[in-house]
Amino acid sequence: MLYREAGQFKASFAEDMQIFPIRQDRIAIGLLLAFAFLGVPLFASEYWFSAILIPFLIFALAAIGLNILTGYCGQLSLGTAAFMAVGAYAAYNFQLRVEGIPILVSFVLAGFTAAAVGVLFGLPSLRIKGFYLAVATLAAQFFIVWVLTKFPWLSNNSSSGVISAQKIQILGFGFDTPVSKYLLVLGIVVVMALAAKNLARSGTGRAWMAVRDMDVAAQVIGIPLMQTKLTAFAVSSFYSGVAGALYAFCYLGSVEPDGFNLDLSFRILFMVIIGGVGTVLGSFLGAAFILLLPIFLDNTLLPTAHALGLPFSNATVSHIQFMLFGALIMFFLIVEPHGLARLWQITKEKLRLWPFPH
Amino acid sequence: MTMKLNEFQQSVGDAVAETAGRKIGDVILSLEHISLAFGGVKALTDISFDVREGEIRAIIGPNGAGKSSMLNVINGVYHPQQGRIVFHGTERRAMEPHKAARQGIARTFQNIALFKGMSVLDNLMTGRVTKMHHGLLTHLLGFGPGRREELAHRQKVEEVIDFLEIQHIRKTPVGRLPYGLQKRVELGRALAAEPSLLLLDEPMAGMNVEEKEDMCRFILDVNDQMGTTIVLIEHDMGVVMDISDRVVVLDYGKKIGDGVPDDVKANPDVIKAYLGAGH
Amino acid sequence: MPESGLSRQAPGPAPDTFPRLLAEHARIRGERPAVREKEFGIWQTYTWAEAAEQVRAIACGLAEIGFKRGDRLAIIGDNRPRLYWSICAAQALGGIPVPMYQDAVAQEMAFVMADAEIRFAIAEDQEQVDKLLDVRNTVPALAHILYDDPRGMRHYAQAGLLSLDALQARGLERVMREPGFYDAEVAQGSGADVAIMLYTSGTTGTPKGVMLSHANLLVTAKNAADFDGLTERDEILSYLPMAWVGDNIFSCAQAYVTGFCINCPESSETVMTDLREIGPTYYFAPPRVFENLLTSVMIRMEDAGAIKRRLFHHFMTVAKRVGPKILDGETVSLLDRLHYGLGQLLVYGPLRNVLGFSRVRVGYTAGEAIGPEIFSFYRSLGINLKQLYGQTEGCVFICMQPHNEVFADTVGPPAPGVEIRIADNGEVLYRGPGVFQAYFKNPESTASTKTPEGWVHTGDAGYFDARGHLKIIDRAKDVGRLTDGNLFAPKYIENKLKFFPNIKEAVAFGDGRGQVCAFINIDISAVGNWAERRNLAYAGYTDLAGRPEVYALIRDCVEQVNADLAADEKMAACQIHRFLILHKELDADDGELTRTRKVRRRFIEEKYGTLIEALYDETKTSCYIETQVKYEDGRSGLIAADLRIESARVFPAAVTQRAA
Amino acid sequence: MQFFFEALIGGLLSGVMYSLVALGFVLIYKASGVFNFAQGAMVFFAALSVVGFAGKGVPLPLAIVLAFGAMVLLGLATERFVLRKLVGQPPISLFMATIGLTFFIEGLAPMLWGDAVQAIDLGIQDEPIPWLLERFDIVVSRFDLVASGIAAALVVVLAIFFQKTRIGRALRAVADDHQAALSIGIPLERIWAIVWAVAGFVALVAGLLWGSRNGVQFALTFTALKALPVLVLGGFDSVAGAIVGGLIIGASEKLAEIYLPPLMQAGFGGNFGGIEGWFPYVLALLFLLVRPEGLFGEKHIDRV
Repeated sequence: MLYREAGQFKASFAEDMQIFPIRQDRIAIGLLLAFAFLGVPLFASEYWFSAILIPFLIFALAAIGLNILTGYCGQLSLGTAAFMAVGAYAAYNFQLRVEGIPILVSFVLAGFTAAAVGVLFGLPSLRIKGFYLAVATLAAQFFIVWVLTKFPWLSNNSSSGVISAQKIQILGFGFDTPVSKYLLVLGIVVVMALAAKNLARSGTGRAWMAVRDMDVAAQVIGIPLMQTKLTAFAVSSFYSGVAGALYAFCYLGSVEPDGFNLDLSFRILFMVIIGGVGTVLGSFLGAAFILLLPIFLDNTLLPTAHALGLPFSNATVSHIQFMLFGALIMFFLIVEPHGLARLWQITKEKLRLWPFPH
Repeated sequence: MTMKLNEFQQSVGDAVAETAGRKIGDVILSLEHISLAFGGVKALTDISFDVREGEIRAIIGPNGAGKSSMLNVINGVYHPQQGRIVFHGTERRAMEPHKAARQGIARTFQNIALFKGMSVLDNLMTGRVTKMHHGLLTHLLGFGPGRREELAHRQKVEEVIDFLEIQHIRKTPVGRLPYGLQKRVELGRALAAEPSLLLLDEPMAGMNVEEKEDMCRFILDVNDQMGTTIVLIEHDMGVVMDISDRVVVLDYGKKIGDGVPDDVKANPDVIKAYLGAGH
Repeated sequence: MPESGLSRQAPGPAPDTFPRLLAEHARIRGERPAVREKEFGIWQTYTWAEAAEQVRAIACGLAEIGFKRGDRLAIIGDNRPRLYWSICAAQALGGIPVPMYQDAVAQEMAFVMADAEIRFAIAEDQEQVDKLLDVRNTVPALAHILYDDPRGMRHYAQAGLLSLDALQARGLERVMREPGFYDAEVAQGSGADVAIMLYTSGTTGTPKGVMLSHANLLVTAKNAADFDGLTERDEILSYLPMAWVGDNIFSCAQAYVTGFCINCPESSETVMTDLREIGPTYYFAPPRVFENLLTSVMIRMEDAGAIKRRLFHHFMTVAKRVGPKILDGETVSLLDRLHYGLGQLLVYGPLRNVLGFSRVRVGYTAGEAIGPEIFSFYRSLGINLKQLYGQTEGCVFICMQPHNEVFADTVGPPAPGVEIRIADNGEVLYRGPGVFQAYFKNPESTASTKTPEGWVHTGDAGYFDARGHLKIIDRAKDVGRLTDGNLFAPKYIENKLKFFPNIKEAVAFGDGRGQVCAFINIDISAVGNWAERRNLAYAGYTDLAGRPEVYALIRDCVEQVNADLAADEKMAACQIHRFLILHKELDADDGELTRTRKVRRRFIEEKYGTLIEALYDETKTSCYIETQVKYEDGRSGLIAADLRIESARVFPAAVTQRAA
Repeated sequence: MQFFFEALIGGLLSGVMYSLVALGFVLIYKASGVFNFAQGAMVFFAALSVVGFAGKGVPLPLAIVLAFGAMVLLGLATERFVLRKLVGQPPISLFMATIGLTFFIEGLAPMLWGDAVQAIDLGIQDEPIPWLLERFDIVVSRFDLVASGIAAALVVVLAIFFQKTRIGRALRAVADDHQAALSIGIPLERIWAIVWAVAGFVALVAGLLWGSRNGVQFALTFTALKALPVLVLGGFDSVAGAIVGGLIIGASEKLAEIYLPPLMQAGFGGNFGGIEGWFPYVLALLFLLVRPEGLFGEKHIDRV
């Protein structure tokens, strides 16, 4: 309906293959970005920044990471949180041990560290597929968290591996308010999401999807399986690692290895499934959904229950949350395996064809 | 199906006549004493034959004769226990399929093996993987050398799309296409690689007469206009005899005949094993 | 000094031939797009400067293979840039391009080829080349066959075959060797030269080559472009057959006059998508296209959800009420304006967009009468669709509707520079800058069509209404008189009947009789649908056609037509007094229709004489008939029925208030 | 040396318990190709149901029967409302669905029965067997022994069930080829229902044994995580693999827990306890690199 595409013809391949080929999309994204960078800092409260917006962006980034591996390359991973942990601890150690290293460099190096670890744990994917690989990624999950807990050097000898992230300073400017942290995270996430989108529509992305859709055919075409899968592991872990570093430095401030447990991995997996497998947009939608649902339940369920005189405790709410998460996962897998992103895509198609139904 | 079978045969015959002027060169692929077994089951036994540059070489035989295995050996999916393969002068026995692809061998599959989640265009672009050289780091950017390479290759892919007359489905996800078109897209993906040797595994299986005629025309055009050498497996005897220059006949993993179509048709072993059963 | 041609003098007189205009555009808007073609998935764009180079190369190439002043160049194929350029290239050399219908079979082509004595032909692709090679067996003069698309042509060894690529390469050699050649050739041309020859069959007889001069085309095109305010910023989609005069005017003459860009679709199957992508600002389509489009809109909307459907119908009602008024700049209440504005957002805008009409500033339809419902549908959406009246012999524009003076039943006042006269027998004659030179090699036809004073017989009957707009009622030869001397225009009446979806075919009688009566064919799918909704069971066409309920339905239509006719002073006498619904569908297999579904009046009058007698016998209310029919499988059968004859209400003629 | 044997025997005995949980996975995988991640949650649900019914004053044996009924219901509901709707989807989707199921059950069980840690008393003492202690100076828990006895008995019963009964044979037919199973007239849906019921029963037994040993609590769901390396090692579709894999994992994990940390401590300094969380995985992973189809799994050839 809002799409008016008549007359938007493409006179070159560059125009035809841009990220957002439809003018209205480009305008919408531009407005959204302007709002996120300029509008939101004017309106949002501190609670919104530190409890919703910052974690949303960070989870979205982690979900993009997992989506690259699982959604684009078809390799299921249950160890995302561990790679985030690697990123968080690596960034902490780079800051701690390298004199005067800029924080952004630390983040990038944290990403590379996570990528290296990711490649290591991705090696089995060359021989195993499917569930076997999923189980293998669990090994990464448990092993990495254990290592971080047990090697005191990694947490600068703090008890049970807790680290407190250093202050963030870039070019002398301190990022210590929620707004400034939000803007930093937003900037990083936007750049990395854009890069992910670029990857997905390049030869690299196509190789991943080819391996996902039909690995034998991919090989016969000339795609080296090993290199392709390991690239996916590396890029995915890089994203998770940066997300982990941001998680420690811009969201929580201090983290312990157990914070990066299987539960967190599952949450990110849920974001991918509900948001949409194999789309960058879906990672954002899924992150928002999984993050907002508990907040929504907390704010609606208890008051409603009290109003109705039901004996609801906080524990009950948490149980309901579990059931709801589980039910939603099953629901989406059955009804819309491509998640919220597909729903948006369908809506968009409808809007483009409006008033026609198809 | 508006076209009768005999008309179809006739039109294929015409097409062949049109292409009479092409050149057949030296041997570019030779298979020598190939034997392949799975566990204890012998799939291929001591098979030798060669393929000349620019020719259309057919492999025929009853079900289970080892035809697909033969193709899989040629492009490295299966590694034969014995024998040697010489392609463009390089000898090898075991080779990763993606390396075979880089040497210029492309193929299609009996059961369509397209990338279902991708559009026709992306499938064909994927087919060009061996021709694209920029890597991950350039792909991160929406501009620069990686992007320029992408755009340049789009032009090549569009030429294939134009050649196969699939412009109208360019951006359709392949999963939504009817069977006949999927087969054509798969051929397109192989052609996008600009192969010097094209392996076709039953390119016309499950098609109606009209689709078969189109596919025949495309195969002949590929061979003629691009000069691509083609090895094909096909069930439809009439088609095989019409379009191929030489035919290898397999039965139970053994070679029982080899030669120009007329000779093969007259070979008593072949008649017994294949033609006798089929006609 | 041949170099000092006209095209060299920058401020000299306005360019008066196509090649000179091309040079002019290359000079003043060389970087603006001249032609786009959807190829390889994108709109490949050629600027005016590039187009000029291409034309030069083709022209020089043609000269190389012996194309001379006065030679005719056949052009066969879909709308492709190089075929358009070939037209101009031939003109540059003083030759005459002869575009031909690409779907013509070889025999039809052979006639034109022989008649035009064609030695050079340019074909789009292998398919057309094959046809030409076929034709060459009977037209041996055809020495040179050029082709645009080399696909599949590798092994063609026939003499005289050359690809356009090769031709252009040779042309470029010539350009290098003799740089002044092309300009000198262009300089020799004049506006009075024949620019193009278009074959038209008219409604009778063999095709005749209509010769149009540069001046004919360019002056007419310029007048029309000024009339509608076309500029170099406009865009059109070139999808109509190149052999048709309309395409030559829209895609060549007007583009050359204004410098706007023409867009060639990827293939005939993708026209609708391509239309949507380009979003032309200037658009022409015959009524049939608009009708089919409306039908498909309605069908697609039927599949929509209930809310969306109601939304659509609600706003379409609003649009029908106020849309055309708003488009014509009439006063509309603020509330209606807001209502329409909301509809604009929710329905009209999106609908125009999905149809590809978002940017249409000027749209035209012509060739047939367009149903008022269909016409007003597009206008109510805010699309400035207008009608024009034209002929090949007059370079299209004879009458055209100005902005804000648009009516479904007229074709507008005379186009700029055109005079119109109505002959005593009702036939429309015109005179103007677009009037053709002559029919090729056919002085008799020329003489019978064009008077020495330059008036051209259109063969159509019509009259001017009170507003000064021309109304075309029928072919002149079909127009008769009632016994009281009033004009009787059967097709005019039949068309009015056929605009009702329930009526598929109609045949009106009245020539030489006291009043008008009619046969009706119901539209079995529309009426069948209507019957089903009303739980009316029926056993086939004959049964349904005889139902009193159906008669009532049709009588309503007939009476509406009568009311409509009564409103028009000149046509009021043509009201239908009695009618019957035929027991069988008129069918080409039974000889009742031509293959193009036109009524064969004389044949029907003979075959159904008894029915006609009964219609005019006021004492009869029914008539028994048996009719022989041919089934699709070739068998014959007999349909018998006792047909009811009903009277319809007629209205007193309105007295027209004579304004202006 | 007896310390080694003590550890080995202890490890083997807990290995049997792992096998028991792994068996639940194998049953469902064999019959329906679903890798049921929710098996651990089912163990939790079963144990919690038993103590829940018992807490309402129902005698223990009856509570167990009722809990079995609940498990069957749960299994049927899962099959009917989730898996049947996912027929034809890629296996990995089914797997993710069972992760969803895990969460659902983990929320449902405490909703129904409360989330306090509770004990089940099966009347078996967790104390050293005197004879072994006196004769060889080896500490072997009586409870472990009985529990593994029960587990072993269950394995035998299941083996017989598969080999000898009509339904068991049908199950194997299904596992081999769904089409073939359909053609010999076995209703696929009934078979899946039975499988889920049997898997529920196995979960119940595991829940009872694990619950009475460690207390009935949320941590029971983690038994699934223990069983996964067992599966990888033994192969997803092999009953024998589940048993042997369980024994290997149990024993090696215990031995590693005793002998590795001191070694690592010597190397790096610090405390390196708790390696049983990851050791089985790494072991299984290393094994996979050598033999991707597991100990007893079938080797697949990719047909193209």
